[in-house]
Amino acid sequence: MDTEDLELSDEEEEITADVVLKTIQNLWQNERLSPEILPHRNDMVECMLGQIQHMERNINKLPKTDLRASIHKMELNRIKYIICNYLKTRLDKIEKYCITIVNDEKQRTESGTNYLTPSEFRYAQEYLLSIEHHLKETILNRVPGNMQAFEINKMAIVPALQSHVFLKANETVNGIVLEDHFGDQDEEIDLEEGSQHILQYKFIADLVKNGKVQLV
Amino acid sequence: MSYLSVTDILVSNEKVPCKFLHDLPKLGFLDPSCTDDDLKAGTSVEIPIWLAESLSSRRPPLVTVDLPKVYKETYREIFSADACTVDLHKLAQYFYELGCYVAKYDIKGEVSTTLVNTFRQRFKMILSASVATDSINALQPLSECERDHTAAAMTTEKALSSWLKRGESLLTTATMVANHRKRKRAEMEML
Amino acid sequence: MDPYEIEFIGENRIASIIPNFSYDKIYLICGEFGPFRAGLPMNVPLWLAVMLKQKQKCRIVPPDWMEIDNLENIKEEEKRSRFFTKMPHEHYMVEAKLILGAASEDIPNASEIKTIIKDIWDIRMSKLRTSMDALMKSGGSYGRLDHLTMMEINSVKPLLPSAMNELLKIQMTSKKSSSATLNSSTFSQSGTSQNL
Amino acid sequence: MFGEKVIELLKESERNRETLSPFNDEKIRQIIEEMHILFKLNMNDANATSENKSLWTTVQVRHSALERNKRCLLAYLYDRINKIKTLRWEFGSVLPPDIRELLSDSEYDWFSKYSTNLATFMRSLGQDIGYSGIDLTENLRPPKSLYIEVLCITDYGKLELEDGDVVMLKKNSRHFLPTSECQTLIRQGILKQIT
Repeated sequence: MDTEDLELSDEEEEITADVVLKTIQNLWQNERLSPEILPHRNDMVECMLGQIQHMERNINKLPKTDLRASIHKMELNRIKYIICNYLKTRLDKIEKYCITIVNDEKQRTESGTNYLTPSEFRYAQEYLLSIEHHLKETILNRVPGNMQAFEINKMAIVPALQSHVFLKANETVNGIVLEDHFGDQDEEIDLEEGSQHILQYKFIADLVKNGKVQLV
Repeated sequence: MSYLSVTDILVSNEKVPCKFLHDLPKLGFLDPSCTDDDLKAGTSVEIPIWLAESLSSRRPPLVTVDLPKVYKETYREIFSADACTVDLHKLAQYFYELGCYVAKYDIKGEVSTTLVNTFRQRFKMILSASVATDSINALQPLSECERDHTAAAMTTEKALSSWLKRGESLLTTATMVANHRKRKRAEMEML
Repeated sequence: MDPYEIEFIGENRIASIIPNFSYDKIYLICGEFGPFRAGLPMNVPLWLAVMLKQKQKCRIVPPDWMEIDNLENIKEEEKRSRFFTKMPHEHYMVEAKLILGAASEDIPNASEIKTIIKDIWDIRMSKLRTSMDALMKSGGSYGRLDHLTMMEINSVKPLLPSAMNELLKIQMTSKKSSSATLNSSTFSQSGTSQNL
Repeated sequence: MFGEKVIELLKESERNRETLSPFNDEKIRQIIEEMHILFKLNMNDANATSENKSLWTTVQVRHSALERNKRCLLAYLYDRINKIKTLRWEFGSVLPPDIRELLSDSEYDWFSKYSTNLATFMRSLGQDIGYSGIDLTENLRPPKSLYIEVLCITDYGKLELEDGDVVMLKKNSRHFLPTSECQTLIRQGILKQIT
């Protein structure tokens, strides 16, 4: 029972299943620990789903009590857990920050740097509409005329990018500026490879996205 | 703070002393001791901070906001002497949150310093309450948000010690399902 | 995250086993393992080692670090040092708990080892509490935490980051407003860092 | 004082963070009624400001109170929305009647919409590569073993397993089942894991 080498797309190099799995594990961990939603990696998820499918077909050919079948099933359960939890974590953020995310995403879609998959985006828009409808029906349409507006900007919940997170540096990055909110006491730190820190997410958000640090 | 936050709404319902700068016809009821229909300029009344904020931010302002006593100098001195001896639950359960609202009416910025230092000093109370064997007593003097931090830390602590003790985590009934079951059982017993 | 999720991540580590059966190589998504030769040591992921052990298909070989003298040294070093010392690896506690839980008969001096590891853990946990308090007192906006393992970092969540967030929120909301009213600032807290 | 009824409403939510209380239709109706009264008073007084200038301040105070009431009502509803979402994830798309009763009609409509939207989303997962979707309400805990021993808490009936076997779930019966096929029943409180 062999895991095939995978092709992501024509231009990209072939990568092996274990690399895809490691990538997904890191994506999952970062998504769990970052306050904002991160750019989707549907390519990786679909690639792994393909692997699972392939593996499941092969397991079915084995006798039920075969030790190998249990081992493969266990591994598949582990991978399914990561994928489900990853997608669910994204869904939770999409719901919580729905107004902000839908707004940001509209702009990102124009520049082709979208963070959501098409079905996540559809989900976010539907979700927002359903909330708006419910609030209007129960409250807004029944209150006095000058109070009826659905004030979308007031209602928006913004991810707390200033919140503190733990990270481990995957490679050395020098000169991270920890801006002091009051301007006069900025501090500069270096993240040496393997070192660990707790600091505000906003200072290292880009490094999470380009893989130079890992949230822990 | 989020528009939809229930906690923030409850915090902003806390009252602060205000002095009205203009007559308010027909709003005499804002002052419980007033028997008149109208509220006269110069009256001092305690009103919720959400209302005080909105009235003091009008141009011209309709009220001046005074600091509640726990943020005044006498108390600030107590806090700076030893913040850990104060029973914040009794004194001001939303000490920090309300403090953030009223700090802007303290032009010297001393309220802000008191809030910051008090939180820093009292952090060790949260730490010890989260591992205390007598958690009821340890929790008692903590303010609402300090209690929330402690409760969260206790949850972590519990999860960790049960992980250290147990082999495997059992799958369990979902929280809401379990709680509604419990509530239903309690209701049945009352009948 | 809860401890079982950290354990889940730690279970990807490679462990050494001696199978009591023979089999061809097995091609998992996370890599290929085997061939299995009865009586010969080989490497598999920790989760698989535990699974095979539960099915009584192998013995688990204790990792090099899981040895009394070595652990005594680590413990002494940890007691002596003001800082956190480097542990055998990122998931030492997960590995210890899983192996000692599932295969204590395969580990010489298992119960002493268990005790020493628990001692080390307790020393580090109490150090961690002291460091958190020091961090909050000294600035509470940045800290460096080398050599803390993922399970240890997880044990201060959400308390430490949320207290730091709370402190920042208090500083920002109470300061922003008063400095808007008055241009001078009496603010004297520095954002100085704290080494854990 | 202004806005006190609505605070009672929110305190009620805050007290029961882990359960959903019945939708308080009556109180909401009263609060909205009050808002209309304040609004009418304001309309009248706004028209009278030419004679009595200080009425303007009164109008402004009432306006703040109206805004406050609106915010509180929306927060009450939004707090419930979050709990209703949890119901979908924990009980599934069909609510037991005693839970269904706690929701207003509009909330129940919202629940159904949420449920449909979620189902559409889950079906779309992996569609491009021939998947029929992924159920995200499963695989919620890190997997530990393939089979677990469970105790049945209520009479449930037949459960057909993927391999075609059928087990009869009767109150107090014990079973050894594939974890992946009984985790949902455990979450719904029908089965209990005992090993």
